[in-house]
Amino acid sequence: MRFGVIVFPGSNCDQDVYYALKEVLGQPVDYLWYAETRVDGYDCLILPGGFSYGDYLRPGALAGLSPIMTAVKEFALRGGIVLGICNGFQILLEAGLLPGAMLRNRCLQFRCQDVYLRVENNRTPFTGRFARGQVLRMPIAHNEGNYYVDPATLERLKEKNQIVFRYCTREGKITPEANPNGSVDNIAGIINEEGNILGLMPHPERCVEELLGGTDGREFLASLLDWWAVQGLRRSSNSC
Amino acid sequence: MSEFYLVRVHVTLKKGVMDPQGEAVKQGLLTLGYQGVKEVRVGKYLEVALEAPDEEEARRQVEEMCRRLLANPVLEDFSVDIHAAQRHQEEHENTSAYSI
Amino acid sequence: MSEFYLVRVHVTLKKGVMDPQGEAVKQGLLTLGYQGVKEVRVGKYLEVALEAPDEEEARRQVEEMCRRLLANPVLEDFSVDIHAAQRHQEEHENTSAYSI
Amino acid sequence: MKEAVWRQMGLTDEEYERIKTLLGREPNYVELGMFAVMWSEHCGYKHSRSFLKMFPTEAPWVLQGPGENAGVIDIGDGQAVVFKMESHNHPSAIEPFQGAATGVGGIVRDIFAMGARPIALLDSLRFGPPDDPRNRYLLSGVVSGISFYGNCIGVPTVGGEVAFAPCYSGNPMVNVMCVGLLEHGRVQRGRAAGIGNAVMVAGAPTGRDGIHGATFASEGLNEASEERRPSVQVGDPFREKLLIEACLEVVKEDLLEGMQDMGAAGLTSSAAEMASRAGTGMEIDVDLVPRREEAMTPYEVMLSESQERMLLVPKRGKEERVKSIFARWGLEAAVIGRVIGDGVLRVREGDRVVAEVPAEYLTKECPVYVGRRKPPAYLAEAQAYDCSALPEPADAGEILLRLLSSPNIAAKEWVYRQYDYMVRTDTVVGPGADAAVLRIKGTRKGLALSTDGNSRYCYLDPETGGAIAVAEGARNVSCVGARPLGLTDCLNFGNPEKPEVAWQFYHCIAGMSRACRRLNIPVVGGNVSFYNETGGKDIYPTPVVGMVGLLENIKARCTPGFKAEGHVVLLLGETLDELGGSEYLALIHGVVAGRPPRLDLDREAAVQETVREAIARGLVEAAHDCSDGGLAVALAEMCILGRMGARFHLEEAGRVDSLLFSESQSRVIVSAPPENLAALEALARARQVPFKVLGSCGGRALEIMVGAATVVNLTLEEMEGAWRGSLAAFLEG
Ligand SMILES: Nc1ncnc2c1ncn2[C@@H]1O[C@H](COP(=O)(O)OP(=O)(O)O)[C@@H](O)[C@H]1O
Ligand SMILES: [Mg+2]
Repeated sequence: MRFGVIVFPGSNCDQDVYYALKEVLGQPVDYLWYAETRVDGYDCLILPGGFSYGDYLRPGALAGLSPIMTAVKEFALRGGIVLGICNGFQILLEAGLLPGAMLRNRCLQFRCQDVYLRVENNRTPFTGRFARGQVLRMPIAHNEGNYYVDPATLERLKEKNQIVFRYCTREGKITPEANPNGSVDNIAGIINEEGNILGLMPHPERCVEELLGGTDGREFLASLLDWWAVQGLRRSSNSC
Repeated sequence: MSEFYLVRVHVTLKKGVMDPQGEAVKQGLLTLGYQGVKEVRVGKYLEVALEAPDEEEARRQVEEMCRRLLANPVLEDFSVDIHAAQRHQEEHENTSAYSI
Repeated sequence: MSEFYLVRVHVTLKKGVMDPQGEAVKQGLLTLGYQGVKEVRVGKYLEVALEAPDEEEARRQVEEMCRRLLANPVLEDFSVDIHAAQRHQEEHENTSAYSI
Repeated sequence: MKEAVWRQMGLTDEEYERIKTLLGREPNYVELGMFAVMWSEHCGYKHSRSFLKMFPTEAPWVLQGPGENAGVIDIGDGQAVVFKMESHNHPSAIEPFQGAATGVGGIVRDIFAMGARPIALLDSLRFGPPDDPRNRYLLSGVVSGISFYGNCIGVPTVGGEVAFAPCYSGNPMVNVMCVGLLEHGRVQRGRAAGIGNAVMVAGAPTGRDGIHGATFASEGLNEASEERRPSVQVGDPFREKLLIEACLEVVKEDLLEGMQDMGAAGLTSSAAEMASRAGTGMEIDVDLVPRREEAMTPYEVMLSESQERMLLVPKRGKEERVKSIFARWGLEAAVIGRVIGDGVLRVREGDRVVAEVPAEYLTKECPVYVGRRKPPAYLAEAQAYDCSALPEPADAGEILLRLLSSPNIAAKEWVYRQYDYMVRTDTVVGPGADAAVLRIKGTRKGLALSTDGNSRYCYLDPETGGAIAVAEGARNVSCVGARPLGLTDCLNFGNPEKPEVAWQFYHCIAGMSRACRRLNIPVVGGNVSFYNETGGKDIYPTPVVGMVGLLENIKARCTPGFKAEGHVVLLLGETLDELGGSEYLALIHGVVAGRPPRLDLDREAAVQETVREAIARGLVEAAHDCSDGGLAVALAEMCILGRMGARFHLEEAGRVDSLLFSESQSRVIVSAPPENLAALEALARARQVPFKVLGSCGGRALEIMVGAATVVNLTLEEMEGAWRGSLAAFLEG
């Protein structure tokens, strides 16, 4: 599976995602410069974390206008897999590829810590290795992860099973104390209706090795590879 | 007897203080093709709903708030507009809204 | 021929959207003893120096900028005031300043 | 020259005379401004230079000692580590958020100026007591400033320290250390080599920010400091991030002869230093310097301290390539002059020469002051304090809880959870252990990093305190299993013109140097911050040490939390009756007096070697040194971090409070499976390190018996509640 990691001015987790894909998962991966207008030849595009444009004005707002985002939209429209992590999630929201918006963390401080996540939907290309209800541990590091969406859209998200991860306790309970940023309904990650664009605040690339204290992020990324392999089989059996 | 006021506070960077946000927004607007944009400065805007005996006292209080908390005197200037306001008690107990 | 405008843009959170910053400022003011403070909302204030053929076009452009970049329609409302401005050309080529 | 102009700029009459003699004429206004900033204490090291020579700076693995933007040490495999620490005390006192933020920006630029990729930040912070709202305001502003800047540029803040004492009210201390990684061949130097080469300024356009910041940092804080507020600068971490990437790309393509950040004293200092290091001169046209503000004078351009700027000397013919790399990152790089051969720094405004000064007059002719030294008046009485007269505590458990919740000892999570300490995915041990550990991708190696200082000890005995700062830093690094390879320091002191401060300064350095020599740790860089005083009252002498150690094999590393039920817990080293200068004495008895604990450097070296070898051989599973709060606090921390209780039996020996809370040096607690006991004992014996089994892990409480009496019996929850929640409770009410 060929990955493209988009580098926006101010991205700072681009090298981390690249390393996780290349060195840990052994996949082909390239950096894509934000000023590019084409993204041909990739199976998955990743918008990494960081502070694109310094998070000035609003996180993700200026990056959402980058030339490459037009190509990302077309790619997604054709069913291409798009993953936004942290600032990448914020960019997807600002670019209108996912519904909702981010407010400042309720505590008004940056938060860097491990959180627990409950897998709410394991029938996505990103979560096939998990059971529904399984509890994962991943790091977060953000200032604006307080997800907001109006009540009507929230209902639709629920209906269409678009909420993929929610902050929970170690035991998997959804409680206000387990919510690190005030996010509506403890939402940590959502997917679009078509099921090919996912955004999440936690950083899977930061937990891909035992040495770093966890491997749930590796399972998350490996789910994509599983899914891709199955698609490949389908593609080849369809063509027979 | 006390009145309600809606106070609008503008907090802006002092002249000469660098404004990285404004610079980034300007670049963004130029990228979007708004070639007429010459400069952008980003500041804060606060709306404070205040109960005070009269307008003079309201102003005195808000200016003091600005000096003590709302603006950073090292880097920022502020300005204050005061409007007499009406309080709307809403259906829920604790919520209310103010309008000019 | 084109004119200079100083555009003041206010970006505020939509009614109903929680404002953690406003809440924190309110608590801060109450702690400082300003018991009259009933509510605080924090928004953004931008000053854009713009060159445009006329006021109507300036307004059209800035409202478009707001929709495309300056405000996030999910969360925020915006308003725009336009003032004709004078440009002060200074001795150095690239720098200039604007005033209403 | 009009009378007193030089005085307003911070020069003395004698200094002004010296300038006239050097030049053989009167300086003009621009030249005088350049001298004033370069001869300020901050840039000129007038009161410290002669003492800094005491530090040992050499070792076979040192690739670059003091004198460049940062020190460089070899870590094998063709790789090197670059690091330095710097203070931003005065700006942070005036505007904590921007002061701390620009402090981070400045030290990071020193690191990538050397051609290294910045990989970690650490901080060392001191404030007045947190029950004063002003101190809380300063603390939260400083922490959010560091968080704002460090997080944005994607350099993890992996460790640090925070301490509180009344002397820092009004003059907080903000020291930041940055660590970078590079390949040997890529080391850059701050040299303007090659006559005829272009000189370029890259990064942010120049504004009127922080003019005279260096002089500002060279005087005490007083009422008038508030008036000087415009000299506070605003940081732009986004631009810094772009600058890092662009500079590293330029280095990778080998386009440069030299590079230097523009810090204090801006263009004047970077130009003068680059020329003087290379023995060349420089000609600059201020008209060519990109500006952010209109109508700036040559004086303002030369003295501006606008952030996020670098001065580059590209190789011949590479100017355009350099420009295009910066342009790709959205940054401007402009040619502003040339390297010239006559050793002169010549400043033009178009055709007009506005300043002409030999570069070395600015950098090397700065006067050196060796003032009178005398011990402070408080000292004799303070040192004579007799701890044996203190009442012994009735309930040691309750005292332990109070110590655990003391802001100096309590968990610093409230601080470091605001720092991204994981970005770059190298942080194997983050904040919260004795030292942070980073892996080096593509190798088995790891780096251990720590910042340490104990100003109370230095206040009571600067020589011992200085030595302890070094020993503790090395011990922290050893406790994770790494060998200390080098250190950087930040020496924060009061007004050096006072004989008492000069005395403290001299003795601190003497003590630090002695410890460095014995432990074989070279000093490869550092920074001095004087005039830390408010209303004439000086801070405690506060040397801070930033230690860097190397782990040959990152798999063999250690953390402080207890690991398993049934492990035995041992003390390496010896507890003596040493309550002087302790946190216990200050917090519980309200006394800052006595003599700090003794330091036997041979013992220290032996204990550290023992610990390192035990960790390397996989004999121990947890290690933690005894520092603030002594043995009992260290044991409690090991319980809390391991979420596991333990039982200890201490032999009766004198006072119980001394046994539990004495801060005797050179002690490390380790835990190990019982079957490793014999091997551990052999290791310790071979180095004559005292060795004692204290007890074992297990249960949900910390129980300490002395003789037949149980003196401490606290549940994990009680201890954790006191330790973990305390700082947040102070800061958030
Ligand atoms: N300002 C800070 N920034 C980041 N980490 C900090 C800070 N202060 C303390 N820490 C972390 O908390 C832990 C305990 O600090 P400290 O008590 O000073 O340790 P020690 O006594 O072993 O030197 C260390 O891991 C340190 O890195
Ligand atoms: Mg320690």
